[in-house]
Amino acid sequence: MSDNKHKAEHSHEEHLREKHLMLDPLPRGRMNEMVMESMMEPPTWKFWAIIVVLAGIVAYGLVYTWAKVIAEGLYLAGINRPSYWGVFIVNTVFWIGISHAGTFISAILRVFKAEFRRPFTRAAELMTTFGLIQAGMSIFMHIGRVWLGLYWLMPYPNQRMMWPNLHSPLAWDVLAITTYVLGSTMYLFLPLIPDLAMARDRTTGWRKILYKTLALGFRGTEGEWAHLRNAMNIFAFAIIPVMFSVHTIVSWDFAAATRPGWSSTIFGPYFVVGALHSGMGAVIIVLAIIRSTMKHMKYFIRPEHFDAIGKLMLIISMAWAYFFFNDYIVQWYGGDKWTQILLHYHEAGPYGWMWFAMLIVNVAVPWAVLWNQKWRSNPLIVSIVGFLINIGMWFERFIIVPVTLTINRAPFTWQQYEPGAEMPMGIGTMAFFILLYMLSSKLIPLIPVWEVEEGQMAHEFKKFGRETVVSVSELE
Amino acid sequence: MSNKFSRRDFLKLTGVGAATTAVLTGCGPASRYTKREPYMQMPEYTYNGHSTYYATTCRECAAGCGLIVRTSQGRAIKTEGNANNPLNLGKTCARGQATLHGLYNPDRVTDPMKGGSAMTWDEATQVVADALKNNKPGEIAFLMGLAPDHLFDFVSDLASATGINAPVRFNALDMFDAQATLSKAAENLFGQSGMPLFDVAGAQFVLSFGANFLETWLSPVSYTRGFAGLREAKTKMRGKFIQFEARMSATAAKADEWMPAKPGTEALVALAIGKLAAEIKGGSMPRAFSDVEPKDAAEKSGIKLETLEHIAEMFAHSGGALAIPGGAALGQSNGLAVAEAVLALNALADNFGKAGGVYFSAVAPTQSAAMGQRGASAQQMQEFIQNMKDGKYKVLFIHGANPVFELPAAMGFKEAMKGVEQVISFSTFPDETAAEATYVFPDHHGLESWGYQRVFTGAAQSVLSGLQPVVSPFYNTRATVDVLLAAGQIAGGKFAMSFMDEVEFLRGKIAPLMSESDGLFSAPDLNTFMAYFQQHGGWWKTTDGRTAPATADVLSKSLKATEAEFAGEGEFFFVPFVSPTLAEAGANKPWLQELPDPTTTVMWNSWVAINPETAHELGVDNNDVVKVISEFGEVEVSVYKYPAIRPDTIAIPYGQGHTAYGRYAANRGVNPADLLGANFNEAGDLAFAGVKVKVEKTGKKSVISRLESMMGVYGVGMGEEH
Amino acid sequence: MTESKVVDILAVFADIGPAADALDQLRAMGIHDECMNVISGVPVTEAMLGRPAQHTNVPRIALGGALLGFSAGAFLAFGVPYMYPYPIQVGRQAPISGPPSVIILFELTMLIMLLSTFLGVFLDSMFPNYRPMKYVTEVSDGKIAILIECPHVEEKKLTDALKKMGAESVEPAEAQHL
Amino acid sequence: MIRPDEIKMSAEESGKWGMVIDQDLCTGCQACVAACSMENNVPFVGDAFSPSNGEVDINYGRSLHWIRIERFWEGEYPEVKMTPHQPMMCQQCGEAPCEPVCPAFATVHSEAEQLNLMVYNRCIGTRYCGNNCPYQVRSFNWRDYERPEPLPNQLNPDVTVRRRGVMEKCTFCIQRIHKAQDAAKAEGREVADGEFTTACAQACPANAIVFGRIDNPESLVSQLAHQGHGVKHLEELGTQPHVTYFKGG
Repeated sequence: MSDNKHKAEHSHEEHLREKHLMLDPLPRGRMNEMVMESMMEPPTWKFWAIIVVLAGIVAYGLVYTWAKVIAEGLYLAGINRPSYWGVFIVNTVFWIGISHAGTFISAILRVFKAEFRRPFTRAAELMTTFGLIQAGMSIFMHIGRVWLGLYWLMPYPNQRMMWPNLHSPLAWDVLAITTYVLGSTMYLFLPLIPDLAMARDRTTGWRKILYKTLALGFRGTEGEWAHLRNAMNIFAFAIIPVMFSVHTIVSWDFAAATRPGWSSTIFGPYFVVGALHSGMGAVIIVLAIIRSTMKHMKYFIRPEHFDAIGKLMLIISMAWAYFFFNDYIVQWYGGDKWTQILLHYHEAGPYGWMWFAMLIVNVAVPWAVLWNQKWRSNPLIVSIVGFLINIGMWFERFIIVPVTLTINRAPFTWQQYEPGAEMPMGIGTMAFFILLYMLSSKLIPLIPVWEVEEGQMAHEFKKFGRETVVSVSELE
Repeated sequence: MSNKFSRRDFLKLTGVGAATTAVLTGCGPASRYTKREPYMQMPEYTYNGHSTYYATTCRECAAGCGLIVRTSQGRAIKTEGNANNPLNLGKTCARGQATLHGLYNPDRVTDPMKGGSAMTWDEATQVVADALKNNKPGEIAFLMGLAPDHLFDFVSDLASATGINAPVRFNALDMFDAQATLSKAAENLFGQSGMPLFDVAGAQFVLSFGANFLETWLSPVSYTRGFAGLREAKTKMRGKFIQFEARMSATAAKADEWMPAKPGTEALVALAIGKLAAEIKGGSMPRAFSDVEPKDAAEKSGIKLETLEHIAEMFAHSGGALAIPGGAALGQSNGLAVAEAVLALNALADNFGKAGGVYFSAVAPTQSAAMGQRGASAQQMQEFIQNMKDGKYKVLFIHGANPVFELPAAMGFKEAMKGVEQVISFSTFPDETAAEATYVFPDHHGLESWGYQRVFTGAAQSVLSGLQPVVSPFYNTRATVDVLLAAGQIAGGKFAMSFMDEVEFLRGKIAPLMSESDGLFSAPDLNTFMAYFQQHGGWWKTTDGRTAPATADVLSKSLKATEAEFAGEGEFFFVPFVSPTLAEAGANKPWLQELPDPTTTVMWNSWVAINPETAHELGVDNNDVVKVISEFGEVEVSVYKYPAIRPDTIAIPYGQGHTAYGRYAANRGVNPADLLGANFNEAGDLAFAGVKVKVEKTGKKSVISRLESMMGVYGVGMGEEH
Repeated sequence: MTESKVVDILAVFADIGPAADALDQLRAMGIHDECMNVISGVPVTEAMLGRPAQHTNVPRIALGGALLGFSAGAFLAFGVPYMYPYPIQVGRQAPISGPPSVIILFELTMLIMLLSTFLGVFLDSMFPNYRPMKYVTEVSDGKIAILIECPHVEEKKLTDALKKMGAESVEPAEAQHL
Repeated sequence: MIRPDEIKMSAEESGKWGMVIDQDLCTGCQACVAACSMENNVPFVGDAFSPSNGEVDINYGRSLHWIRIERFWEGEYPEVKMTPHQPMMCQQCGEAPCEPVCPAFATVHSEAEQLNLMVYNRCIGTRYCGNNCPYQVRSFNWRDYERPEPLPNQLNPDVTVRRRGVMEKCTFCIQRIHKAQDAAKAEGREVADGEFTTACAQACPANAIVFGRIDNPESLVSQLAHQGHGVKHLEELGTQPHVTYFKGG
């Protein structure tokens, strides 16, 4: 009787251990080995084939097409009057949105001590940095005289004491995105240092040189850890408002303009939530891919993580729907002539299918799927949902930017937008993102082992009466 | 590592990087950028940064508006209207503005040419001399542009001195204005020849029957000013304006009411309005209107009787009623009857010679009655073509006209040129006629030329607009008068004129004006007079030179209430109309091509205007290519669903469809004249609006560019398409 | 003679517990806290080891950066408009307007604060440091190493004591290239 | 360092320029469009196909007209009416939405002329101003437009030729304003009303466009503008346009 009970107790513990990485500790050395193996495993021909294809897309889309656009003019793109902004800006907003997931996971979840974050903070942070690179490039793609872009945009004066116009939302963008790029890159790097030191200790040859250089001479002394911990704490708190400010300021590019459909006070939070929506979707795709393609990753990334992110996705989807409806009803109720036409155009115009598709994949699909824990824990299902959400969020930005721009207060100029060179260039950024990620997965320890170990140290089983529960100690 | 990477390598890489950056940032393609360098040697009297202004005359149409051309560093920069010229008072139309794109057109004829090869002017002069000398005078013919200018005078003098055929003048605008019909009607009613002048500015109520006076009709700049006067409420009430027309033209668009009368019923409508108005006015019914039955007219024209009655009432009660005949209304088989009927309305309004009424245009200075005021009618051109075909002309000199393009192909000018041994074109541009000519001896562009031009209508005063070169000739071109003078010297005999050059001829022609009393200026000697002439851009009288038509028995004449007859079996009336922005010869100026048509905003192309209902019935949509077929030809053209055209009418603008004439004109759009045949009205004008056509779907699609948004203006693509 | 010799010993422990005990005992042996350092692969806090709190300048540097950033923002927002040789008007906004200034102040404060936090880690930890250092690679595999650099104690005595305390290995620490 | 409020413009250098357009008089003849293009070196776009979508470039909202004449339709045949032609150019807003959004100060408000300036060499082509213009009167150089020789001889040396990647728009012929002001200043007087005018107003055969100083109560344009029945386009946005329209009809 008691033996059975003990057995049941034991299997319950086993079950929990299987489920939760934090309860399933392995020796640190073993974990290090696993992470290093997953990174240093010789790439298969498939890997190289994908790299070659991606490099080809990058060469065509980013290098050749962009060079052509610079040399010949933006007429190669689909932008026109009145849709002066098109897919370039859509992609910018999209990539900045993607980048939000990394910060959300590694900063907000760190601040709120969500333990499930531990194994994939790095994977998410890498997305932030690489996504921001694509966002930055997309902005410069859209500029008419890109060779003057930085020259005029950075806050320093020219010989005639002309500074950039700091009244312009675009100048705020420059400041905010610069802050965010630098901040998130530093925030990626700080927790990486101990892992680089680990990699340094376990490699030889060129990798040794690389990791030695990057690890900066980190040993793990008390002082080093103290400085690092302090800095990471400061970063975790400080980068959150920066993250909110970035997407809010991006939304002000639209909301500050005197355009029907754009001039909306809800755009700030609406965009932030939208960014998280697509960002979470992207994180989950990346995790699913890492888990299925890289060695030992099934140990680190488990269904519990998809389940947790799935829950977040569901909540964010609800928040997005709430903001969308909030924006819509206010615009609709206002009864402004041009806004009425615009809303009608959104739904019934040639891009109406996009509008409906957006609502289906951003709201209906997550709500229908993610309430179920089983589906939510299935990497394939949630990553499909994540993929759809990303399509939907791209559509959302497409509707907000070129489709909304089509309708203005001067009907004599209305003109439907059809993307041109933006598409190869946009696909080029996508390929470049994947390329960067794939290459970095071979160079950067994707799992922050010390964070995982720290978490595993803090977790233990505790018995409340008859029930064995998980208990977490606060180490910091 | 670092020792392997030498400084030299670094510099090399830097260089490659810099070159790449240069290409990417556009320093490379910068070589493509437009540059305008100062002349190495500046022309006389020019300074950097200072503009010189010259007064001259616009040669883009025959109206003769005065221009002030701003030049800088020997280049013509901008044309403005000459504020002193009584015709245009400082204003220009779009064509006048774009004349610079003719001057600096990349496709001008740069040298005297035979076939495709250049020759010297000495050789060219010899060719002309031989042509004059070796042929009988009766075998030499001159075909010239419509403008009554010094070249016309010169050739007329030459003709009268040597017995060669008197020069014939022709221009498509003349044809589409139906000027012959208008003046013939005036002659019939008033017993006096001359070009009627309608004082739109002074009127209170204007009825226009097809007269597109805001576009290309007679003198568009001066008539537009008249329209502004009609509308301006400064001194009087805002005048009212009603236009009868099957298709809403740019002129009709400005009317308070557009009356889509069925083509061919204009005479009935005019007479019916006259009858109804006369009834309102009381008294005995004038004979002129007795022939018409208003109810019948209303039925046939498709305009409600009440509407006609309402218009008649306004016409009768208005203080200054004016009726204008013109355009497509006259270019029909009964055009003369229409013109007479409409002019008769003015008699009813009793406005002859009064403000807001009908005048005869002032006779221009230096004009002699013998010269004939007007160009040749289409019928006269048909006779001219017949003479060519019959081999009566051995040499044909063509200047300022492009009959191969302008006349309907069915009239056969191009074929007839084969019957002439030598065709010598003096064209500045490689137009269709020049392409068929034996020789092209290019004249200067109008802005490089000396000369004068009589203003045949539009101004109250008698005006002689003067031309002078504002820039030195850009290419190896030569003034036609100089060529003829030089050739005459070589040919000898009667051909040897006594003038040294064109300017001397000019001076001789204007010398008599010195003795005129009421001129703008006078001078003791010819040099001073000529200087003033150049300075003012011409010479004009300071007194009103308009004359009142005789009014005595207009209303007692019997006017026929006829309907027009139409050639062809098609179900659609066909209205070719002159493009207000391109007109007959603007197609080679890129900025005129870039100007949107005032009614449709179409640029760089032709279209067929079809009522949306009709298009729906035909199963065609915007940009669908349809085949328009008449008895005489067919064209394929894209559809523009035009909401303001009768469902039984289609319209194609005239101005495109060139086969030559430079890169901007050639092979663009269609020429609606291809659908026209050699049908004439009683006055000899082409019955260009007297054709019925069929429209067939082709299944092809060709997008026409337009400035307007099809979404914003027509709701296309907004989700509620009908 | 031995007095002057600096004892350099690296003792590797498997777990926090023994390491903390060892630290206590070492302290009892008269080895000063300053002579000891703990090298670990996870952030083991001072409290866990019973060690005095580490002094770190990072928060101060961050605060300094924030102040610097705020001043830079203030310069951009309030100073720059006065530097133009002629007044530049856009959309009839005042040259110095509130809302844009708030954004500039915020972004620059954050930017320079984050930069200086990052820099603070470098300054405090003396990164990057590629000189030879005393280290054992087992640390990154989860071991805890205690590094003792003390002039007062005998090496042999210390080694024995450490072994007794449960050290997996006790070796003379030698600076090596990492 | 000069404080913004220390700068004072001398009388002959400043002026608030404005325009009155009588739509009842405008016949849509396009003379203003041609005149503007000739004066301001506006390139022609041509009917080249856009490689991006196979549309004709100019048909795809890529025309460069600095002034365009708008017209719409009311009703259906036969009661169809064309709305009065509406020449649309930069309204030179007093409170211009295009200005604050430019990050490079490429479009700023001129204190002297009370006009919206477009500084081509500072423009980097973000096209934000174009988005934010409620009148959609800014046009963008999508490419370098071809002007085959010898057409460049016609270019006005007083006006910059723009290259690809920059925005452009109506300037109220600022080169003419400055020329007239310079001449007046040299003679120690103020610019007289009607002494000069913009290219469009000068060409307009119907005199539908009147240009002048609206801060001078004596000028024709300010008298017309204050007649009362003029409207300013989209005035409800608070842009304070300097162009007054008489709707007419």
